[in-house]
Amino acid sequence: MIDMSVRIGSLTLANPVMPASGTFAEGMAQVFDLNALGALVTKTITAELRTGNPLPRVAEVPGGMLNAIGIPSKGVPYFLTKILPLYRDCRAPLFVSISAPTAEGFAELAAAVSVPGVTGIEANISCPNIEEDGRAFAQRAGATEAAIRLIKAATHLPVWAKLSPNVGDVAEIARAAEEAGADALVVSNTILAMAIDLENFRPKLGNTMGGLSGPAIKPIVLRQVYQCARAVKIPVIGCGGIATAHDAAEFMVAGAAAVQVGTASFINSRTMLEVIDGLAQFCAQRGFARVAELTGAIRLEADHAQTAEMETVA
Amino acid sequence: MIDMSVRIGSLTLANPVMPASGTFAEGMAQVFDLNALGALVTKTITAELRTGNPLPRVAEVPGGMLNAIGIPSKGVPYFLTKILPLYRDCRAPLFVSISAPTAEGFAELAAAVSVPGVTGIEANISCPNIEEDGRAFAQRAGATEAAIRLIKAATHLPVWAKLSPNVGDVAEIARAAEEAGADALVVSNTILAMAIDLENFRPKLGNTMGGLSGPAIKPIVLRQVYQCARAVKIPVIGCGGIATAHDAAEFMVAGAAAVQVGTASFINSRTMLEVIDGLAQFCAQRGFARVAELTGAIRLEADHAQTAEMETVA
Amino acid sequence: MTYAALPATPSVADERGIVLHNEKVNAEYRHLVVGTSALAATAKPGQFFQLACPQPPGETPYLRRPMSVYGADPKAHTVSFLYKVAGAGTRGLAMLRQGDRCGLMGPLGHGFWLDQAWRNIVVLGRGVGLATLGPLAGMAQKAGVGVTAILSARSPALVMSEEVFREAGAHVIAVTDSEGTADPANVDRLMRGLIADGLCAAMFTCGSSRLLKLLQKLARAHDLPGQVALEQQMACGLGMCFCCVRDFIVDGQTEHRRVCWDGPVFDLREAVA
Amino acid sequence: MTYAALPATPSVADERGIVLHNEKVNAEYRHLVVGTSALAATAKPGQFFQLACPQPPGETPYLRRPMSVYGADPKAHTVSFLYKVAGAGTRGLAMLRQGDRCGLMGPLGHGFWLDQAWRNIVVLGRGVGLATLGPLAGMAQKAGVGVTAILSARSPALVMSEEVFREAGAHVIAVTDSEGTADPANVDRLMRGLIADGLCAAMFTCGSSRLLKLLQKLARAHDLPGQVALEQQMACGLGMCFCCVRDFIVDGQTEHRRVCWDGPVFDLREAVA
Ligand SMILES: Cc1cc2nc3c(=O)[nH]c(=O)nc-3n(C[C@H](O)[C@H](O)[C@H](O)COP(=O)(O)OP(=O)(O)OC[C@H]3O[C@@H](n4cnc5c(N)ncnc54)[C@H](O)[C@@H]3O)c2cc1C
Ligand SMILES: Cc1cc2nc3c(=O)[nH]c(=O)nc-3n(C[C@H](O)[C@H](O)[C@H](O)COP(=O)(O)OP(=O)(O)OC[C@H]3O[C@@H](n4cnc5c(N)ncnc54)[C@H](O)[C@@H]3O)c2cc1C
Ligand SMILES: Cc1cc2nc3c(=O)[nH]c(=O)nc-3n(C[C@H](O)[C@H](O)[C@H](O)COP(=O)(O)O)c2cc1C
Ligand SMILES: Cc1cc2nc3c(=O)[nH]c(=O)nc-3n(C[C@H](O)[C@H](O)[C@H](O)COP(=O)(O)O)c2cc1C
Ligand code: FES
Ligand code: FES
Repeated sequence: MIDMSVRIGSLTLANPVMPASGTFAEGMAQVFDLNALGALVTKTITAELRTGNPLPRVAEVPGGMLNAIGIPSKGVPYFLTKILPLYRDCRAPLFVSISAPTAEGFAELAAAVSVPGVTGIEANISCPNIEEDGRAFAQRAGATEAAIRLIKAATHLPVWAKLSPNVGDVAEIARAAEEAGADALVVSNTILAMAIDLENFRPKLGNTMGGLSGPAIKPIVLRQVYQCARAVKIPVIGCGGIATAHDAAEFMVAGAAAVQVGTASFINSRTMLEVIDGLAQFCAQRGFARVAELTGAIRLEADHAQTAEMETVA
Repeated sequence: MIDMSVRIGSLTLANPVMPASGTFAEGMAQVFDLNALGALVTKTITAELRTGNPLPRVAEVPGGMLNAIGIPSKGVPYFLTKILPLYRDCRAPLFVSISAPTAEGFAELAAAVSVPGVTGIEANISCPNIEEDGRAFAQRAGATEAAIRLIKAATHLPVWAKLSPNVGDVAEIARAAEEAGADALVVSNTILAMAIDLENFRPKLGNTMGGLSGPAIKPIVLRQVYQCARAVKIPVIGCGGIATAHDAAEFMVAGAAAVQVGTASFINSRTMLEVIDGLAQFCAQRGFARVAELTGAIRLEADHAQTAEMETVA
Repeated sequence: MTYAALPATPSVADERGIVLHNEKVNAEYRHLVVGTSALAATAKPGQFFQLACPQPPGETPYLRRPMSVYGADPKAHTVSFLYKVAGAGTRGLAMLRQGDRCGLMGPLGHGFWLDQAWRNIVVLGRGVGLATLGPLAGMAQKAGVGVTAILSARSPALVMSEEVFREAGAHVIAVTDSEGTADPANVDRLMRGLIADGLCAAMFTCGSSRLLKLLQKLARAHDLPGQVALEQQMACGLGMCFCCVRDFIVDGQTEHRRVCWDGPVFDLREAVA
Repeated sequence: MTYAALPATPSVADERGIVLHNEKVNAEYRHLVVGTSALAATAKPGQFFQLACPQPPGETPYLRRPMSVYGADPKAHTVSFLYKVAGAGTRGLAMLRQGDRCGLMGPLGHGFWLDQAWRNIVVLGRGVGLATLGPLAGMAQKAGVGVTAILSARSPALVMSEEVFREAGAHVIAVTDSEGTADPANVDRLMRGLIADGLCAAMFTCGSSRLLKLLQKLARAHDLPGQVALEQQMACGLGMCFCCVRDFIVDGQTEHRRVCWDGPVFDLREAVA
């Protein structure tokens, strides 16, 4: 039997697989028992009520999809009284994804959701910071640090910082989040993108631009996970285009301690279960007793062959 | 007959389609007559001799490929005496892509290749700037401006600045390049990415990381073209994942005055010809007399329908 | 849909069924029958499935496509669909051959509901909306509720599901554009007649905003209940992604509801056409 | 390859051929025959094509795959290939059925060259390397050059292209692992015998670094010319991308050459095994 548990800071997860924020809700429990998952992560909530973006909110592109859902939110009381109780009997630890327009707003919201039943906070700092001209917190080391620092002061729960891929140097942001006390990083959110409908020359999303997710972004996010894992000591949770156990293994080998699955659950809602099974199988085949051994197992020693050995000789 | 010509600053191209640097060389003339193209762009050259990156230099990923060729270069005299003369009888204007480790280096190289037979310079500023800790010029507005300004001072030829997509705010870099006198922008280069071979836990590229190109990046680069086109007055040349006339039209509608085709030529070396034909056909079907009318034709007026009208009623 | 706690057992199957039949019904529509698990075959009228679509040459449908249950046989373990070939995804579906595997998830959402007190209901549908409404006739029959079905189409040849309604004992009125009987004024006249005759304890429709508006006016004027099955682009189908919202007016307030989760069948009067 | 100016007419076709035949030769190899344009069918021994590969289920080969010309008939307008099913791309090729379209670009690179002064040459190959070397026999026959072919394989059943060589009048020596005749020492002994007998004016090989090293040693010791067809991963196939470089030692200096453009056939002594 493979030991599938992984440690994320002070926390031990039964396995390294969990949903990505915004691609999971209680509806998934109609399909399978959520206790199978390593953790649960809610859709991002905000303190204020929000309706979200205009329609259409999603569009297909080769190898993935665009979304501009926005963050429809019914506020904190609704979350605490209607959503949270649903997970009362669930063993998988629950992380609440939060977002706010200011660092103080983040801290207040973190405090408000630090209640029994919540295991930790995922700070979705890819949202616009109204104090920095609408630029996302996660696009600036300073804003990242400020937000995470205030959140940490406002809650006793573990705090994961979810980074944005829309940056020139993700390692710099990763270090700022670590500096500020983040317990782990989630790398990363969707990549800002766009598509145009040539029937009517309109953007395919009501919001004009939106986030690209799915297999198309995997090589980009994998690179960012690798860069972050080398830049910080806290665990990195990989998220971006993971659809198979092999994808998950690649992220772990690049340095991820755990993974989140988003869009792939829309294509097959059992994807996370298949990734868990497949990771166990992969470990068994390769002689790893613990899935955690995959983390950072990338081999960088130079290959001494002069030229790649690729002769097709039987 | 559709008027296929487009203006890029002071220059008129016979049509808006040209190869992306590094995916074109004289070998393509074995397949078709290069005079069919709107312009030609050479592989990036450097002043110093370079061998390029270790093997393997390319890897496949779903929806595209990674490359870490590096910039093998035989230097300026080789270019001037062996390569440039090949294009002597070619009517398509030739742009020489250049790169250097310093802004001064860029300027010197620009001067060195400003010779008869060369129509203009494409400054590949996505390369590391040794004066800024190896960060690419195009990742910093200041470095971008400095490089382009010196290049402009060193040559009388039009200068196109080729931006990097690996930035948080591409519009800022676009404005810096415009400010410095760039005659057009090329948006953009490959997106930094990575893949790991799970057989041996080694990176699939000899250089560990490399650039993602091909259809997978199209929605991301399209967004950057849109952002740049709104940020500057100089023409924007779109480049990233274009494989069909529809892709090219989407880029033009988003704001591109012309397009470059890279990876798609590896899959079908006649892609550029098909894009040119397809664009003419698209214009004819939609009643555009000139392909240039597509540029920036995106419609952003709000859709007044409450919900997208998508009933499947016959 | 709301829970008090998470469901203890799965109510939705996500599986690879086996294609038993996928043939043209007429120039535009196809009938797909899939062998499924027992769970999937419990689907009720008005519920839907998310279908994975094979890739037609040169196209890459990525998301699954929502399709109403056209029939479900809990004994034979089959679910069937009636679909119109519209774009990349449905072109992909049309490629499925008997014996092929077909990814599907369902049953999803909640379907039509019937009040035992209703003696006779009216179903008004057009085009592929009838795929959704067809099974309602059988459901009403079982519940002892009479059905008058007004089936609208471009031409008589395109009137679909007539058999399904007739076999379930419904009284069918076909109206067509080509015969000039499908115009709103005539449908309105027919509806008013049925209401006057006491044959319309509730009204049901699907899809078309034109028909929805027409019925909403009548329902308000005569204070009659009604239900509408709505459509919206979907990604997850499980109420998770919020891409499928539409506007509803509830107690004078506009609010968003998820078609996949809060519907796809909604109160006729709350929907915004 | 270098030009003085751009070529005035195309020498490479990039087209969709039609599959005439794609069948197993033995457990690992397949023989593909494609109907092409007249230009594609001018391919010479040692040249290659870039083949577009259909996508096997769940796999996405993206780049085209390089394959040597196994035969080309300029009259019938066909080109054929002998390939080993190795990974995603060749698994895709194996899916091609008679009548399917098959994207291909070629002929590419430059092939083998023969000196009229050579009376007899030796061809040493193993496995699918023989796909590349096979056509050389016919070329030699036409040029009036005798050929001795040492064909190496794991077992007698896997010795391929024997017929091709024999039909072209070559003297064939088959060596196999299973019979213990394919070891380097024996091949070396056979080669020395041929050299001593004056039957090796030049030597030719392909692929395997083991065989390449063996021949390089002999070529240096006996100051004999030779050629080797090399392999490397390719993207463009037209000398544009520089992904297919290998090391060569020229006048004591190591330098990179592009297999697709400067080869794939190179001077035996300059190649680095
Ligand atoms: C609950 C529900 C039940 C449905 N039942 C049926 C049915 O029984 N028979 C039938 O033929 N059709 C039905 N539809 C509509 C069907 O889902 C669309 O026709 C189909 O998704 C079109 O996909 P496409 O790729 O062929 O078209 P495209 O236009 O290429 O699709 C592009 C995108 O828009 C979405 N889309 C396009 N049209 C619709 C639509 N009308 N509703 C929702 N999403 C749409 C697609 O899912 C896809 O994401 C139903 C829709 C819903 C929401
Ligand atoms: C000039 C030339 C001629 C060739 N002629 C033949 C032939 O006649 N018959 C034959 O069976 N094979 C031949 N090969 C090898 C053939 O190209 C590879 O077997 C094939 O590319 C493998 O692709 P794959 O997707 O099946 O394998 P994978 O291992 O999945 O391929 C992954 C990547 O590596 C590349 N690659 C893998 N092996 C090789 C290789 N040996 N050479 C070059 N690239 C490789 C692929 O092209 C692809 O880009 C030739 C190679 C070259 C360069
Ligand atoms: C429909 C949709 C909604 C999303 N909503 C959120 C969100 O509310 N908060 C958040 O942090 N990320 C959100 N994301 C981003 C995902 O959590 C994830 O970071 C991203 O999709 C990349 O992973 P994937 O390729 O596996 O989907 C959303 C993604 C999608 C597709
Ligand atoms: C093999 C390869 C080599 C490249 N070399 C260069 C180069 O030398 N200079 C440069 O500016 N861009 C280079 N690029 C980037 C392309 O010019 C182009 O910006 C990028 O590939 C995106 O376009 P595409 O998706 O159409 O390929 C290279 C791309 C590839 C795939
Ligand atoms: S489709 Fe995801 S919420 Fe309805
Ligand atoms: S494959 Fe591109 S240079 Fe050889």
